[in-house]
Amino acid sequence: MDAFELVQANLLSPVVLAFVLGLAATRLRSDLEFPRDLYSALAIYLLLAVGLKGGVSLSVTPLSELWKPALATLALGAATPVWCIAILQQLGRFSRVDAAAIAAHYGSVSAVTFLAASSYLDAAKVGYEGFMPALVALLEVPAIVVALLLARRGEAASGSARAALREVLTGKSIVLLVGGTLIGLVSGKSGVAPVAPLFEGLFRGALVLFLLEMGLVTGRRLGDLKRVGPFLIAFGVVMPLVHAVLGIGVAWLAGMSEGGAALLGVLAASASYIAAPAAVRIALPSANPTFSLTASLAVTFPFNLVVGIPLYHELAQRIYA
Amino acid sequence: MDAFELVQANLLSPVVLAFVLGLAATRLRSDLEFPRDLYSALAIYLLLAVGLKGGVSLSVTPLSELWKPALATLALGAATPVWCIAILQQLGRFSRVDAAAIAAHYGSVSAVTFLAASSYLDAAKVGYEGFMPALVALLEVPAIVVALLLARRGEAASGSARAALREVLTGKSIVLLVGGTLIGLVSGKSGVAPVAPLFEGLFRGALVLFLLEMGLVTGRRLGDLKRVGPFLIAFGVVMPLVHAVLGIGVAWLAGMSEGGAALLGVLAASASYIAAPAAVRIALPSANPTFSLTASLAVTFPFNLVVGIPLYHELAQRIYA
Amino acid sequence: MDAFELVQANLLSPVVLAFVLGLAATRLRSDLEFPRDLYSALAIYLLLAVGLKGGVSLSVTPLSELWKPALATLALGAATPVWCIAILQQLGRFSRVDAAAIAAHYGSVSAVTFLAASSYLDAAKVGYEGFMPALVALLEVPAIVVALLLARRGEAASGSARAALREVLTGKSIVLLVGGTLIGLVSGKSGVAPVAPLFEGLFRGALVLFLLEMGLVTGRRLGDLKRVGPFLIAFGVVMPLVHAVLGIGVAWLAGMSEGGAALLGVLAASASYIAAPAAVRIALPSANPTFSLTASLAVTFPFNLVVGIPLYHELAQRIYA
Amino acid sequence: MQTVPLKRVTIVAEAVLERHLTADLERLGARGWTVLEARGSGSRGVRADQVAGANVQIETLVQPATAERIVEHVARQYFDNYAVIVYVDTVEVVRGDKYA
Amino acid sequence: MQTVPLKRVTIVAEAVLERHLTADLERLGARGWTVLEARGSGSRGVRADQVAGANVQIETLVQPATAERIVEHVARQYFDNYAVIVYVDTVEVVRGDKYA
Amino acid sequence: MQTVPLKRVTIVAEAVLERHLTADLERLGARGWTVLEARGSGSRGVRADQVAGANVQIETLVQPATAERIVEHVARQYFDNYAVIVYVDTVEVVRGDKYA
Ligand SMILES: Nc1ncnc2c1ncn2[C@@H]1O[C@H](COP(=O)(O)O)[C@@H](O)[C@H]1O
Ligand SMILES: Nc1ncnc2c1ncn2[C@@H]1O[C@H](COP(=O)(O)O)[C@@H](O)[C@H]1O
Ligand SMILES: Nc1ncnc2c1ncn2[C@@H]1O[C@H](COP(=O)(O)O)[C@@H](O)[C@H]1O
Ligand code: NA
Ligand code: NA
Ligand code: NA
Repeated sequence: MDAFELVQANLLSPVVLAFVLGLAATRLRSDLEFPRDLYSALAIYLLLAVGLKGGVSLSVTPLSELWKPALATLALGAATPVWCIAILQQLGRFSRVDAAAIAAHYGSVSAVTFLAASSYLDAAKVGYEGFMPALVALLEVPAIVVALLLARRGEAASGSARAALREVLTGKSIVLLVGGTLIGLVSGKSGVAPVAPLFEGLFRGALVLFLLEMGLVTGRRLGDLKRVGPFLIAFGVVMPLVHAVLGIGVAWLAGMSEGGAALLGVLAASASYIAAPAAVRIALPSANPTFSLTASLAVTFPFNLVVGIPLYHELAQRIYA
Repeated sequence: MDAFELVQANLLSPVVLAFVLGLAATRLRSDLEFPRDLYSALAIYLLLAVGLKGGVSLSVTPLSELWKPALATLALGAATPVWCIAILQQLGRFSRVDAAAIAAHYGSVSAVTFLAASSYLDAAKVGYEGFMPALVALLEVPAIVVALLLARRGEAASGSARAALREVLTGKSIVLLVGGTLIGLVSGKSGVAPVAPLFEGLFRGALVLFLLEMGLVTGRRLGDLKRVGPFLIAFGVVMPLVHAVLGIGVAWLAGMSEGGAALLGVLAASASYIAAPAAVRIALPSANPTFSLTASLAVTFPFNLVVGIPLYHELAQRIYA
Repeated sequence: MDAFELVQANLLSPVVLAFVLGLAATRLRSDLEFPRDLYSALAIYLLLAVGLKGGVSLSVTPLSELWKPALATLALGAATPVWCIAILQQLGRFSRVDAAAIAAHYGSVSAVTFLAASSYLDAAKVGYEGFMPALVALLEVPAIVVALLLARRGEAASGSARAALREVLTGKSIVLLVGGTLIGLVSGKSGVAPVAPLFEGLFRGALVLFLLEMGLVTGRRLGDLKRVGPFLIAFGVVMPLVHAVLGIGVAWLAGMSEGGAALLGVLAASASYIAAPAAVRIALPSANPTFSLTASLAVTFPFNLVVGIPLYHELAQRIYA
Repeated sequence: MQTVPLKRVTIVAEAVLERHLTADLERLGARGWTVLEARGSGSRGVRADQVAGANVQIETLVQPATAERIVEHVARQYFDNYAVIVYVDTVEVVRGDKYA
Repeated sequence: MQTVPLKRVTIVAEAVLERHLTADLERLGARGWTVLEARGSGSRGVRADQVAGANVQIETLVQPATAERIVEHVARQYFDNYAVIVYVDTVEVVRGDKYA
Repeated sequence: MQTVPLKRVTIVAEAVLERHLTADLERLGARGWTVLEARGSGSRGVRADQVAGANVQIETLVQPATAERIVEHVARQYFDNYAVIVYVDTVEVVRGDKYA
């Protein structure tokens, strides 16, 4: 299969089609709306489920296999904002604060993109390290912290950095991911078995519902595209490609499997739209959220979902071949 | 089994009993209430699930098998309002606008009644055309359009018919039914398999919850029965019988199976209480919603659920015997 | 295994760990919150599911096996408030109204504690009477009624006792438990089978989610502990032990199995925080809900969940040995 | 457009009281009310819902005399024992005859 | 702090009207609005939602002339056929230039 | 029934600010508040919630001086960068001593 066929095959999965349906519904100005509590409920479920899965897998992973990928992931997260800020300030003419805000989003991760990618690999019967969900948690935080620190060297940064760090670390996505991981780690495979019908069996179906809502939310954001300008749109497509290659390379150096490399590529390529926005909003109040959110939600997320995931997998295969 | 035994057997299914429990709870003035978002979540789930199921089945249905039932369904939907309006105006002494509003409800369909019926047939191990859910979508719209057009020939109709048509076609029930159908059609059986534990496995259980809520809603409406008068109550029982016979006959002409005929009978007999009320409220604001909603929700829905479904199946068996 | 090992093993189950995660999240001042409607939806689901399960089992239980445990349960519920009030008034120096309010909570039951316990026994492969969920419903009401009547003999009781009784009997937990039981009883095992994937398969997983929320709620209540004083905290730990022994003894007298005795012990030990608070709030408005709710939710519930359940099972084993 | 001044009585109360309060309103002569779900914090903070802070905010438009009756009733009946506040302001309503 | 008086128009309506009403507000010159989910009971009680009593409460801060226009429009357009109430009061707003 | 006039300060803000705002209220002397979930549209419209338009409407009854302080604080702290509005009106409260 060439890249186009891969994209096509990916496009025909219910997960991606549900996203497209959500987009279409907003375009048709349908009154279809997700109840707010359903959105929150699905988010709680998905984050806890992915944590549990990772935790169970960690419970049978020797520490010796884990430390290299973990360190590599942390390093990647901490480094990404540096060049993102530089590019956005120098080439994109963004203020330091706006550049830092956007960099925090692109250095952090989108758990939903990760879920869609692992769902894609599962369907393609490609194996990967069971501890990948733990890496999601590891990659989520450092970029946000680094970006906020870099912004503070600039003038316009107000608000407390410590408060923002608190906000990220105790934010619901980290608490559920890390909490789920610990529960899975402690109770192990047999302990989790009785709850597997909910947390494993329904996982992909719940993802379909969640992506339907993501499509609705993204659709409502599409109008903001003209406000962010061509540079940021290009940034939202090009940087994921660069980051994916980096992620795959780092995974390769850390001795991970091909599937794990594809997933780390996806993680690096993805941009946060849950943890980062909330933290940045508090720590960098003068940053314009329209820039960062529209780029990550209306450009990078759909790009990764439809084109990126199969592409990065293909890239991983070539690099590993 | 004679009709009475059939009704009795149907009455003992959890789906119908949950409805009765909801009714009973309102009679007891229990504080049991469904959170609003749970209601919306279940509706989204059920409509998407039934669409997916139909779509998968459509993906293996040759077009040649489909066009006759589809045309027959469309014709049935377009014709029903004509006699309904005549009867309601002439015999029932309703104003043209009220008659048209009620006719829109009775020409359209109740997806939940359809779900309960297919659940009934599944339990009775009666097969039917897999594309039936697609017919639900086809039957939902035309009656509403025709009824609105007929009302506009009368004096009191204000509001824009085009806006109302938009409202129906982009309404959430159509978007989810059609969207689900397209997703199922495009991804096919193997594509839908990973999401089947959610969308198939839990279907009947979710229907039980939904019918519990329907019972609560209906129970709260029972007080309105005295406001609608004996004619409309009789209409709400007799017309479903007439429409069921018509539906079964049309299915027979279109060469459908016995199970499919029973289901088309149920569809024809059912009255809308989601799509039609919203559209009619906008297009025919001077119509009194107490008439149409109470008749379809508090008379026809319970009648079909408890008595109608087994009866129409029995009818189909006789006609096909 | 000694008691400590039992507690440890229990502590490592996802159900208990989820509760701990919820507690931890509030301690960390995380923004993790359960949407209100998810809480209500899970409560509806769990109560209906446990009712269904009990009903199916009742449908194959001869009445001769049932009446003794049922009577014993009723007697236990009616008697418990008597000594609770005496202890709270005499030793605890609580006003009669406050004593009665607390006694109503401790005489009634916590359905969630029951669920966690049956989940524990299932995991430990310990059998118990299938009709146990019916006993939950039986034990929920009498203590509340008796406590309210006893309070009325005191001066400060205002509000109508009949209204309160209505409130308990038509309260959502009773309606769902009894309604579910009746549905299960009437439709039987084969009737319930199609809805089992939802109501049985997902049960334990849903319990994990619910206990996460219980942890959040309890965590927010911990601050009230200093307001209730050391006596009530001790009461909240000691009375469950006493009641557990009584429950096990009564079960033994009624000829129940070891597993059933452990569960009746858990039921007796548990304190209500759904039905009782609502009823007491209306019937004994001058009672301070901080006392009763904090004791039952922030002391007795966690104690039973973590320490009590394995302990009472151990006790039952010893008594039955 | 012709409007008439009416009193809007706002009651914030723990959720368990909703049915009781609306029954009271009906009895005291209010012809309608609107209920909003709320959460909150106050000087008392005691409530029976284990979902901490679940409140309702009930708003009813009534004639001044009815407002007076409602405020007095709520104060007498609920203030001592429940987490409840009640307050009144004046709004301009079209078709004032709709409200008692 | 310097404040200016503005009108707050409150509309309580059956939920099916939400989109129509906010479109009307925009057209009539409101620069913003806030929507609260509500339930309620009134003299009419008829509504199209099968979830009984599902209402929205829409609040918009506007200049007096705009308020007048909105009230008149809502009364003319919706009063005859829908479960709708509308009323107005005065509030003190900071940065009044933000509101039309 | 004896009532006293108090100020009701209403703040509509993007949901991410809720905890910050209620902490501010507490610090500035409010003895209670009520939070309603809302959605809305305004001249700014920027917000961090990906669930578009998720707002909270926070209402607090306070003495005039406290109201002044709250309005000033909200304006200074949040107006430049956040989707926030704040306004004040007067309501009649029973047992005014309950409110600071
Ligand atoms: N000063 C206040 N301003 C606004 N709402 C309040 C105030 N005080 C109390 N409330 C509301 O009224 C409820 C009960 O108040 P309390 O009886 O003081 O606990 C609280 O949960 C709040 O929702
Ligand atoms: N007197 C009132 N006070 C407060 N809200 C009211 C009042 N009358 C009606 N409403 C609200 O307006 C909606 C429609 O009222 P109606 O058209 O009278 O049925 C009701 O569902 C209530 O939410
Ligand atoms: N004129 C208005 N009337 C009522 N609510 C408003 C108005 N303007 C803004 N809002 C509310 O305040 C929020 C923030 O406004 P803004 O900062 O203008 O985007 C909006 O989402 C609305 O909920
Ligand atoms: Na990234
Ligand atoms: Na029909
Ligand atoms: Na007990």
